[in-house]
Amino acid sequence: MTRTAATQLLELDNISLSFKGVKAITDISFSVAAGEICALIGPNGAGKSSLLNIISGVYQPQRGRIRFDNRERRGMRAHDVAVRGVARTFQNIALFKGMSVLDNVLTGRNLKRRSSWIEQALRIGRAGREDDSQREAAERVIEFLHLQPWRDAWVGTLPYGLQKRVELARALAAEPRLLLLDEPMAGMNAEEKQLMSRFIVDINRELGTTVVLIEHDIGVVMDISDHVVVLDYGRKIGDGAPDVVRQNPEVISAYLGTRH
Amino acid sequence: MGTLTETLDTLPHWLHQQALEHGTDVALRHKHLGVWQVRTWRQLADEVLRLASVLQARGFSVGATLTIISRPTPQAIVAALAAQWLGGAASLFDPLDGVAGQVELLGELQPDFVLAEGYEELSRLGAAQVAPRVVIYLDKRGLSGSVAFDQALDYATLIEAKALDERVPLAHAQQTAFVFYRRGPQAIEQQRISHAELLQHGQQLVQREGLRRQEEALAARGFASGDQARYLLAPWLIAGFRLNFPENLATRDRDRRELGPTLVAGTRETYERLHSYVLERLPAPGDGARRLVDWALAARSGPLRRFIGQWLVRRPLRDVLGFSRIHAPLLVGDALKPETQAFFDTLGINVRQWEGAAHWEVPTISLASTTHEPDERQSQRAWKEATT
Amino acid sequence: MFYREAGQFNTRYAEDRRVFALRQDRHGLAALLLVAFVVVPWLGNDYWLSAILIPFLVLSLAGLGLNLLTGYAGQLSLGSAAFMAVGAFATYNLEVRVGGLPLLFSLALGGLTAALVSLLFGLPSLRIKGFYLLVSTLAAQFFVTWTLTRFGWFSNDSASGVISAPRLDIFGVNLDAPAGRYLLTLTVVVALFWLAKNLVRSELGRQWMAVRDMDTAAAVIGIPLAKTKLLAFAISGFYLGVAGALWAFAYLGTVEPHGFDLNRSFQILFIIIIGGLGSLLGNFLGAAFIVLFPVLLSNLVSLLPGGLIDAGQVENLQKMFFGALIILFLIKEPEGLARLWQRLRQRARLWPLRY
Amino acid sequence: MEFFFEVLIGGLLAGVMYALVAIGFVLIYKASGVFNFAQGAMVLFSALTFVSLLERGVPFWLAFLISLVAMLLIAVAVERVVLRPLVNRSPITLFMATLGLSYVIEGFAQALWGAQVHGLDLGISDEPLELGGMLLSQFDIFAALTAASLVALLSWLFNRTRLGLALRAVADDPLAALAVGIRLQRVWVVVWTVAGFVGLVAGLLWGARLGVQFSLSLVVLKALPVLIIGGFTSISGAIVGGLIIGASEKLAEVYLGPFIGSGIENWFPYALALLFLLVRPAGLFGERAIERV
Repeated sequence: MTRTAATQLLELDNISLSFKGVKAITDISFSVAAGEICALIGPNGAGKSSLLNIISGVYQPQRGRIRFDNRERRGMRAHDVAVRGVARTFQNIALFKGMSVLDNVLTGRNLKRRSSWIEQALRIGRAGREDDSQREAAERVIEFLHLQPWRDAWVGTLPYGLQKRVELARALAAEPRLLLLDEPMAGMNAEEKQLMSRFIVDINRELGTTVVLIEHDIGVVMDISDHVVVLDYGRKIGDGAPDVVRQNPEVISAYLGTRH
Repeated sequence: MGTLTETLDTLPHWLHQQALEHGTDVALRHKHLGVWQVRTWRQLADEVLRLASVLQARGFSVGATLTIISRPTPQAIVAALAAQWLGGAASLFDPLDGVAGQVELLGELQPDFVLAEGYEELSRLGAAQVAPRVVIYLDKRGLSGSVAFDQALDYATLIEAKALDERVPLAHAQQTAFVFYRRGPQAIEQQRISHAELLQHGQQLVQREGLRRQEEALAARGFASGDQARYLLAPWLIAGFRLNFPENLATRDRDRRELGPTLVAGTRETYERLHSYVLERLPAPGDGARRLVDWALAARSGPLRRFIGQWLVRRPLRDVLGFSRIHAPLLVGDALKPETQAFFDTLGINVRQWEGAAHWEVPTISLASTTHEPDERQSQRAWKEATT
Repeated sequence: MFYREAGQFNTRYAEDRRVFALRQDRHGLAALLLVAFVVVPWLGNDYWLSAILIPFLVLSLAGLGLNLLTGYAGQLSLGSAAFMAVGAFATYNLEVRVGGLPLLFSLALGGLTAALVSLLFGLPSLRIKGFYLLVSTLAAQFFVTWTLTRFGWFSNDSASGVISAPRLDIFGVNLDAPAGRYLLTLTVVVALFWLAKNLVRSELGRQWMAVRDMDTAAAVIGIPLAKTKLLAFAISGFYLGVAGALWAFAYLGTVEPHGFDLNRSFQILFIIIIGGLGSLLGNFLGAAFIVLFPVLLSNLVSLLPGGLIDAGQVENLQKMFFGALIILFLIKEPEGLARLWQRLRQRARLWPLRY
Repeated sequence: MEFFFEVLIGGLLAGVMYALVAIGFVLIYKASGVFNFAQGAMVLFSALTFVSLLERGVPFWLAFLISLVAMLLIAVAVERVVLRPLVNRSPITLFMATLGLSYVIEGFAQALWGAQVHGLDLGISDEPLELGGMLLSQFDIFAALTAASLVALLSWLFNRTRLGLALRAVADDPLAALAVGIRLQRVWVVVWTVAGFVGLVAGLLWGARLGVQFSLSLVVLKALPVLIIGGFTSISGAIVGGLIIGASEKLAEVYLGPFIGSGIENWFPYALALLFLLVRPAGLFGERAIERV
């Protein structure tokens, strides 16, 4: 769909965050163009996850402005952010362990429901029809990520790699405009990574979803992303196209430096 | 439509017939998006005609060949029937076969009309440096961006087209319906099956197995063999039963159990896979439950024992395999290993073999010479004239 | 091995959504309902009806009420009995003060009152989690019983706050006989379980479980935590309220606030622990266990040579047994009897294969 | 005015008792992250054992010692049968387990020693004592002193001994503690025993007041709001909380009772605790953890 990098979908402006005085992020600004894959990289503790948490409204920054889709966004809670079309996955899988894969994916679509809980409880009105449409949409996501064999499996029982994929499916089910992936390939072996990055690219290309991801595997990052932002100690030390960033001396030192 | 009086001597004619007489009956089911999606005979025929009109518009004419590289899907069937409707032939390639060999074959055949399932299959075409006139894909995953296939057509949008005008198939009994290729010892070999031959074998099967409209047939593995066409497709069109496709290979066992097919046309591998599937899932040897199972499955035993075994083990086991309704378990091609045969016998499933009637020949004109001629596009047609 | 699944496949999502996807299960359920509605009241004697079956049904319903809140929405509560009390007294007052209110109607209103009270005590859950929430529910427990005993108005100024059942009439049919009370209870319970089944499989049910399993993630995918939790409290309160009313009028006949003390709350918590958190069937299994176990135990004791265990000790024994059992279940089978049943069923569906 | 102070002081002294029970909670919660609902049952059991022995003519100190041993045995049993199998399960699960445990202990205690009320005389006369124009019960003062010395003892135990070090390590970070070779199980046993000891003392003081009987196990219900106010992890918090609850409930009973009806002290503490929660969701002294995702 849209590969025109003209419009900025997400703009961060001097964001700062600290826990009990400890600075996690010091005024970071960067912007993500609509339809691109943007990677946040940096050594552990560089503040990547915190940044993602701010974008998805889990944390509230002490200072700075966030513009999403050209609209100012101040003091927004996770729920409102989701309503605006942002979905995410978590660094250590945050699936609903007590539910089946299908139910997890369906839950990802909860914002798409129109019928009230009473209609659903009494099975009247649009509830039934809506169940069908929701199910079909969920099934399309399941198909897209090749999860059919595990549709009814209990997510708690699935191997790690699959759980990651289910979590991606849950996020994707919300039909987000911006998809935040916190280390989607952490702890995966080579071919799992290969598969996952293939999925991410497909999502970006086929569905035109803008993706912001955190990843440690530089190879993968350089491979799939259009735009890389490098963090170190909560500051931004690099921002640009992969091969540009690769040349950046600060980045090199941060990576080849002793702490990694 | 006066065509009803016409003799039913090709597959498309049978399709036409079924659509006219039993239009609302179920023709195909495909486990897709979590449920078994249904196509009636009328819908099927309609889809065939739409695709046919597209093919025709793009120059597919009598005697042409549509190369189909796809796992068994309704679309693949539709495509084959559409090609045949226009008096052409369908050439089936199973994506599960070795890539290298297939690339080589494709390279030599230089097909003009191709239906490929998805990215994988299309990239094989690319590897074979084939530049077909028409390429149709089913699944556009990962295609956009890859420049090579810009002109490839999306099946889903194609069948929006209006149906073909002439409602009567252009096919004739003696025309080739299916053609299969393999690399023989010296040159590539081909197997061409005419409508007449298919229908004749199909008829025999239908009569001897007493197949009726209520049959539920499961097509799990590819049609990459002529025997599948003989013993599954032709009977399906003749008897007008239902052809069912599992969601994908990973789910086929669950799907088979849900469906409970009454007709299975499997190869040796199909049945031996099932046998080992059971063996690895039975209770561990020495386990009490296992002893009961073995006791019940023992070959020769008294009536009481057979009765108990039947209800405690054999019946449930058949059900778990999805075979509780089976009455035509067919084996096409090579015979089973004795132990596998014995296993199914004890379950009361008598697997019947239909010896493959395939005869392979080396085409009179070798392609190797013409392949790199400037007019290689002509190769296939030229070669067809030589053989028919 | 009793199943014959081949050929049972779905071509529409509606079919795929059914709870009892297999024909055999549907037939089984139909048979069960037939027995429960026709055979039992026809053959069952008064003792079984009024001393075993009615309390069993009511406790299942109460268990369900708590299970919706704790098992599905993950909000621990020790105040169940309080909401039962509210339901009972509200229904009573409606019957006494509002003339000619149909019984079922006042039952429902009683439930709604309990729902409101439950909602009120659920409010803190927006701010606090886990153990801290116990305070709120325990506050409900003590405050409600206190209020009901303290102010005579609630018990229509009867001595020591005892209230007694109104005439149980539905459409002029009198249900005061054991069979009648049994059928009344059964009908209400079946209806409410059907409703609960729809609920837990609806979006709301999934949202409850999401909040239970991982509330941060739930918020991030757009689930309104506050609304979800409060609905859990309210609906749970409704179920407990109706259960309370049935307990008072269909089972006991007369009841005082202290019939709904902390121990009742524990009893209901035990029902869902033993039966299975987050399972509808579990409520029945747990309730059956809680009701039958004491009967069984006392019978066993009476079988023993006289004087070996005197009657006074039986109660203590029961307590110890229950306590030990809870611990055992939490260790061995945290998902309760329902899970055991599930495994058995799964095994039967795959027999003779293992997986 | 004096009357007010009498009520206040009386309340504070009652609060001391609550604090004693709450301290038992805190110890166990810190060491094993278990919210021990069975604390009340332990109070009942220890006191019941003690009196019953006393009644059977066992000398005071011996009875005290035996009761302590009994608590040790319980601690060992709990660690073996409950804590170890349930290790790293959800806190709620552990809580429910202790709920079951309280049933077992109560049932056992009554099966063993019977359900009747035992009087207990610790030989402290209960004449009121004139202090600064106010009448204070000697016994209450004695109780307060005992509590104070107990707290002193505990704080010494935890701040000056290796055991205390281990305990604090475990409370801080169980895994790290394991890593440096602290044997969790042993720490647990010790802590549960100490909690039992605290329970015993509390049980004796309560028992001497109200007689040793089943209702003792219900003080746990008073300890809960105390903990909420004081925070689950702080001993000083438990004491402050206890005093607050004790004082406020007495004052409420005396000054609010006439208006909204008597007997409010069995729910008032909860109302108070709730108020605290809404203002300060982790209690006065509790630590609020940052949610990591």
